[in-house]
Amino acid sequence: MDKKKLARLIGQWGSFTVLMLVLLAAPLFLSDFRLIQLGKFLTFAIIALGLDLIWGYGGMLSLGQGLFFGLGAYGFAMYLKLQASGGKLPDFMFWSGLKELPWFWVPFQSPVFALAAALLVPGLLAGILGYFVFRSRVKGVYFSIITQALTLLTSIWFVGQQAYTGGTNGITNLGSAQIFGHSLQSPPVQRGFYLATVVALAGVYLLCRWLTGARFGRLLVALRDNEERVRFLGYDPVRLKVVVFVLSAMIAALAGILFVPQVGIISPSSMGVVPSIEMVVWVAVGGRGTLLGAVVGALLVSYGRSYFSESYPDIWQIFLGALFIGSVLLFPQGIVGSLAALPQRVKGLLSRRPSPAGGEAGNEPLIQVTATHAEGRS
Amino acid sequence: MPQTTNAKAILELEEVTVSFDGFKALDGLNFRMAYGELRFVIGPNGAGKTTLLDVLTGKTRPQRGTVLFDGRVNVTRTPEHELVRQGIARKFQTPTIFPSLTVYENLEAAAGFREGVVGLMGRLDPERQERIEEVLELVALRPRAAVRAGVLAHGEKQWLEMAMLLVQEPKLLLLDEPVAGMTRAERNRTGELLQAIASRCSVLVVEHDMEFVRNFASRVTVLHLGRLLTEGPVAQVQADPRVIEVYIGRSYQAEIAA
Amino acid sequence: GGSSASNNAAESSPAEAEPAASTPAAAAESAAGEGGDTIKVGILHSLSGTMAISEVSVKDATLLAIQEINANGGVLGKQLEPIIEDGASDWPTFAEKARKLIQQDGVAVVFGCWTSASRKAVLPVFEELNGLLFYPVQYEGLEASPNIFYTGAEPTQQIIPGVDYLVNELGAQSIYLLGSDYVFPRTANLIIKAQLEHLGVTLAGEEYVPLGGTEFSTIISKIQEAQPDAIFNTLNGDSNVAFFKQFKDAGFTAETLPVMSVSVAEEEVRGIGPENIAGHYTAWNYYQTTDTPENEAFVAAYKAAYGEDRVTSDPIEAGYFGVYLWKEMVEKAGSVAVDDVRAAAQSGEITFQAPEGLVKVDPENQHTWKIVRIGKINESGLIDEVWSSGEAVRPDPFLQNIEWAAGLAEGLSQ
Amino acid sequence: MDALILQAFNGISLGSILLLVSLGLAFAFGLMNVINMAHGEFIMVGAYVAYVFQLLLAPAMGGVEAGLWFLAAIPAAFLVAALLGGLMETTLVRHLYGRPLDTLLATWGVGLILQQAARSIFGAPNVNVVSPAWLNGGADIGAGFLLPYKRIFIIGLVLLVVVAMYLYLYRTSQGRRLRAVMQNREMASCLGVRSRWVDATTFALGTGLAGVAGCALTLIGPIGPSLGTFYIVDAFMVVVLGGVGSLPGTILAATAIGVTNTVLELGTTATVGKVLVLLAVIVFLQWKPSGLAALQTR
Amino acid sequence: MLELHQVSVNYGESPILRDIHLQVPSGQVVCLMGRNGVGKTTLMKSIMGLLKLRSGDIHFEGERVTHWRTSQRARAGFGYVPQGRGIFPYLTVYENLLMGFEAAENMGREEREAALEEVYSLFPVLKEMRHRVAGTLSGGQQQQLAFARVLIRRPKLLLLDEPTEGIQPSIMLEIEELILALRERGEMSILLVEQFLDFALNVGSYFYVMETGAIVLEGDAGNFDRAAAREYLAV
Ligand SMILES: Nc1ncnc2c1ncn2[C@@H]1O[C@H](COP(=O)(O)OP(=O)(O)OP(=O)(O)O)[C@@H](O)[C@H]1O
Ligand SMILES: Nc1ncnc2c1ncn2[C@@H]1O[C@H](COP(=O)(O)OP(=O)(O)OP(=O)(O)O)[C@@H](O)[C@H]1O
Ligand SMILES: NC(N)=O
Ligand SMILES: [Mg+2]
Ligand SMILES: [Mg+2]
Repeated sequence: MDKKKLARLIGQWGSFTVLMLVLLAAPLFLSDFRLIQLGKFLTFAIIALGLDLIWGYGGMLSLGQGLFFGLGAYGFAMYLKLQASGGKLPDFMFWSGLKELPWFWVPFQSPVFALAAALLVPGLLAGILGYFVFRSRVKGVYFSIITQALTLLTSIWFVGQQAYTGGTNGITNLGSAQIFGHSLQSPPVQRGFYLATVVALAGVYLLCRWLTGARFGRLLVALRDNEERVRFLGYDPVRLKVVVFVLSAMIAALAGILFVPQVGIISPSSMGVVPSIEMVVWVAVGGRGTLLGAVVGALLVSYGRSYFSESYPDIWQIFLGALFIGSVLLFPQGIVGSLAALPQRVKGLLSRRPSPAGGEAGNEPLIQVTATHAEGRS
Repeated sequence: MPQTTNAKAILELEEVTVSFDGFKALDGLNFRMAYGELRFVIGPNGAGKTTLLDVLTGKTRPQRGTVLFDGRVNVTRTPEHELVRQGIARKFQTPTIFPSLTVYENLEAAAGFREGVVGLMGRLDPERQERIEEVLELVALRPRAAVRAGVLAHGEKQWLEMAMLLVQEPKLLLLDEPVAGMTRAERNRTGELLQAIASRCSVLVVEHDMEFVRNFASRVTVLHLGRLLTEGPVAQVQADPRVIEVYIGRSYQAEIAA
Repeated sequence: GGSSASNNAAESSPAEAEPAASTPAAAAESAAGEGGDTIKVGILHSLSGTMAISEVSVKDATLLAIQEINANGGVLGKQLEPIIEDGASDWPTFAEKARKLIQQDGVAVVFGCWTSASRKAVLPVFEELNGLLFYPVQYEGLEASPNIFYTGAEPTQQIIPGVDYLVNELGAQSIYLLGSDYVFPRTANLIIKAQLEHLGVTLAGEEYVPLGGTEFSTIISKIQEAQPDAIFNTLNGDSNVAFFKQFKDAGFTAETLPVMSVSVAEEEVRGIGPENIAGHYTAWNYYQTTDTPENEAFVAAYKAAYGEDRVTSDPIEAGYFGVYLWKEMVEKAGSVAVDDVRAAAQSGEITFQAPEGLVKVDPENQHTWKIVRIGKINESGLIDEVWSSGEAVRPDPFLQNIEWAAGLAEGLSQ
Repeated sequence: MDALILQAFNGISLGSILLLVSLGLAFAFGLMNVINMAHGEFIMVGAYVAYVFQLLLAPAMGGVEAGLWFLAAIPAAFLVAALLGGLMETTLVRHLYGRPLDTLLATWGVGLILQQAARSIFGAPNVNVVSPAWLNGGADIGAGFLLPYKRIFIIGLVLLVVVAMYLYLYRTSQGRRLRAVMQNREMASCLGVRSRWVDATTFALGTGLAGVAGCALTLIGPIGPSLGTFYIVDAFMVVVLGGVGSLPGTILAATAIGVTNTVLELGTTATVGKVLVLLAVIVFLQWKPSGLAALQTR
Repeated sequence: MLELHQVSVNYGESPILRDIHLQVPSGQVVCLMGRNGVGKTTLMKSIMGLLKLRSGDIHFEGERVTHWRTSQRARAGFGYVPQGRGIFPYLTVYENLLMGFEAAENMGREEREAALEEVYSLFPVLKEMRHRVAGTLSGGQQQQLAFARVLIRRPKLLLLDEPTEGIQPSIMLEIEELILALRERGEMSILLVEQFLDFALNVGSYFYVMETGAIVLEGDAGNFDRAAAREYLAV
């Protein structure tokens, strides 16, 4: 009996614990470059967790995570930039013809304000957008495209406002910023940010796990399955959806905050349409609805990308493309999802399992392309 | 607001009209139902029965007319989820459940409907858990409690959906063809169940199975072309030549007579 | 050519002797300088994404130079080992790859970047790790990092003469500014506007198109309304193709409304189609047609390596001779250590007989002295020189020697 | 007045281009629930088909200027892109029906591969397709304003494609079969429809249309490996704004975006114009949450 | 006409059907009964080829069709009215009906028109609403449409999964009469899943009762053990 319990505990927490231990120990065996790279990938894993929450569980495919990530990153980068400029006007403002610091930059001299803004602004934006969008029952692809449009709009806008945002360049050259009296780039600070990222990842993971394990999480799944039924059970889907949307946005923003000091640059290209799609790809590769899958997917795809591009700089995209195709065909539920289902599948194979022949597949349209198709006839 | 002449009406509809691109699915419908009543609504395919339920649950907003629930809720102006909280629960014509959740989780989701996001983070209170157990027993899904609802057979889904409503303890239960696809024995059980429920809440059942209607209904409303054709005790209604003409059919009537 | 600095290794010292800015860089240098019989050099360009259309050829040219050098005995007797990384048209990726090349691979130098945005992204990395970047593309100036050598033009070597040509030679009294929406065009246009004011020329309008934008009908209508005498074009990349095609379709010709471009070179002309752009002007420091013996050899070598149908262009040439400039510096320093190389450059004696003519590294700002050439695109897709500064123009990235830019440069530079 | 006509024309022209790039996507997306992220790359394939035709066939077909090769390239681009699309459907997409997200992932991968393949085959720099001489110039509407023949040609081509698509979808039994399969694949096969064949042809049609778009776009835009990426987001915007699965909606949405963009851009700048259009799309979807012409069932 | 030998079907690992033997003789109406969830629908889907068999064989008109694709079976003369209607929601009623001709390649134009008129007279509401988008029909109307769509091409084998669900009594009567008429003419074999025992006993000529994936009772109108059947159908 006790043994069983232990086995279950290991099953539930084993891989997570091992992962965390490995990550915490990473500074001991990784080179400086690889450590910074891993830190960056871990921030991606954080984004993926938030996306998994809203998409894997709640069924809302947000193509706007890049936006929230970017806003978080910009918020903190503004502070770092002011720090790095040492009281002078940031360089890009000079060469864009500004003479003094714009008013909305002023409060970002305070790290507390910057951090708060970096978290709250994306949350607020998600809240407002979510409220209107969900209230008018925008669903499925329509939701995806709205979030994508907002992402595109913001990144174009950021590019256009060079004097205030650094334009295409983004905010860079943060090297001389000081964190607790140390230069941003000094090894202890970098290590600190790395560890902070690991801790944040663990925290976000536990939060998501708690949320999805509770009845709230099951209600999210219910929303994904049949929003009408949820409404006609007496819940206000708008409120539930806004809550997760805001949460996932703030998780992405947190990742942005951790991204900037490690990578040293944030630019509109990191918050645009393509990165937002890539975030979806991470979760899909790892396995939707399995939080660990989101983490694994983000790490694996990022490493794959980095490995392929280092090994075959001229044609690496072919390998990356093949990786996506392969993972879809070999791991239909994502890597973690499929591995979790493996024991069952093996059993099934041994007993010559028949499979549905027609095209009728899983009953969970992730994007309800035509929401009306799936809707039950009342 | 319509005058509530009879304080005991749980439901009062006046001159309700619903049209789709000019086609009137409900056409100036007047309808009343008293507390504690087990009311059956029948009528030809396309008569507007489902549309009536759509109106009562806020899914469809009528172009004209007023709907008053419980003597105080203006149904046409209240959001759907709020109507549920006020006590109107509905079973859809095709079973509508959450296929990814287990049977138990489906019921749990239904039971927590009055809780906020924070409340949903905690456990379900024991009282409601008990209620779920009770209902599971009632609909004989106990052995299936841990099964993913998506794999249930059609009839089992019907039962599950009904169970989800029962745990909510509504004031008014709306059922759209609840016994479709059930064997006679199951129909009888359902009928008994409905009669039992009716002691605690009002029930409005849409059904085509005349045998079921005869066995369990007292008062029957007949809709036709979006209007009230007739209303009254079963025997009277099924003898009404208009009902026979548009709904029951002559030979069937002959069979019954024989 | 380029013998002035050869074997002048007397003052060189091992890298470790220098107080390097950070340990990883020092480690990198020791790896590059002493380990084995090769010297690792990095190449960092966009090989995928939208910028690949331009940057892949520069990578090719850089590789060509490395091969030539290796065939001739290498640098300091060691062969160069190129490590290629793809910046993927994404600035943070550039930053990461730069870090990887310096920290992980320990390269002695990196040749790369095209857009100013990518340069701005890698700059802090090079400064932090004390790496060395050779940047081969014209840009907006106002920068002089000790860790970067600029082998392309800054504004006084391209943009300002370009505007002068429009006004003085073509008699334009009203000029329309058209650019992509990013830092180079916007900053360049700030300078141009000051220049126009100085010259008393009307600014007919100013428009920016998102990078990659391909729809110009409305902008062309606006140009039509504004009726300028000439257009100064700082569009980058694919947008140029769309603009010139649609510009021609709207009925404009080089005779009715000439366009001066600063980011359209031979390779872009081929993508645009000579029939769509012939007769318009460009400002650069080099053309495939530039008449020097070095260029003849270079064009022949480039075509031999990559195909008869390939063309050379200014950034390609700058990407090519940058490697040779570095070789000159290293050989003068007798070391590949960044500080030694920089010190060698500060001698002011680093020159190279490049295809465009003799280029010289300015000891103060690490830009190159270059001849300015205005060209006119011909029907065959090549560019004919129509004006030249004759001698190499001294680089002045902060516009310090230009009176009308005084206020501007003050505001712009730090 | 002339300027006004020109602007209206510009709007319609932009709309027609948007429609052209989104029609194929609407096919795969609206009808098959397949999110084809490689759609842009099929546009690119069409453009390169035109390039290859110019290189190989123009000399034999009366020279580059005569443009006969270009007319031939349009159906050829359709065929090549359709064949590639058919191949992709049978080898990949087929296994993913009902898993729209997996199709997104897989087709995204295919897009990467196609882009890189183009770069490897044709080189990274842009290539040029010389347009036929008879498409040079434009119709003079006075005051020096020209309506370029190329844009008129594209508008005409789009009209042709739309009519053909309409007839195919709503006036042929093949079209009805297609719609039936897309709405209920299992039931369609129960009624005797060979749904595999229908799937493959539908998908191929969609990518074929992308090929046509690519071919036409060589007239006014760049031809390079990343050509598709310029259009893909706009195409998605159009399809969704129109209402997924609705041909009239797609047409309306493309025109609306085209005209709005042009008008807004005239009053502001290209960047602000684009931002405002996106804002308008967002606001509009609030009001009509399933697009302009959403299909209604209960 | 139709024969099933030792048919077994799994969903994933769980066996749903076990060793089913079943025959539908030519021109007969065979009724399949059983409580909810015993696997009736699963059996119908397997016959139609929508589910792969784990083991066993299906023969149709003497040919082994076990591995035929669904559309192939349809073309061979299988007609299927699924539980839950399976209409095409965005096609009009008329187009839905035309889809019924898909498998009937050899029907001439006139023949088709006659068939259309025939179902119209059987289900007048369909004629009335023929230009409506099918998804907006009421539940019972959709059921009528699904039924009509299959009848229209006169299949050799008709598989009906609770076809009367949601249909008003008068039309149910007509369906009953129709089935009886078809049986009379003997040109169509029918496998009917039906919960209304009376209805089934009325129209059927042979009966099977299923219990958790297996046939537990069978017999023709003469020797069918109705009492036992009622037993099985009770909970
Ligand atoms: N969205 C809609 N658009 C057009 N017509 C509709 C729509 N919804 C319902 N109708 C029509 O309204 C009428 C009433 O439909 P309703 O579903 O209420 O009938 P019902 O009485 O429930 O029938 P059944 O017994 O078949 O379930 C039908 O003729 C139906 O076709
Ligand atoms: N997709 C599925 N995956 C797994 N199990 C399933 C699936 N569909 C059905 N089942 C199971 O198969 C069994 C038989 O289901 P089936 O639908 O065939 O029953 P039925 O006899 O038609 O019932 P009903 O009378 O309610 O329609 C049920 O126990 C059900 O839980
Ligand atoms: N330096 C440039 N052209 O961005
Ligand atoms: Mg109904
Ligand atoms: Mg069934």
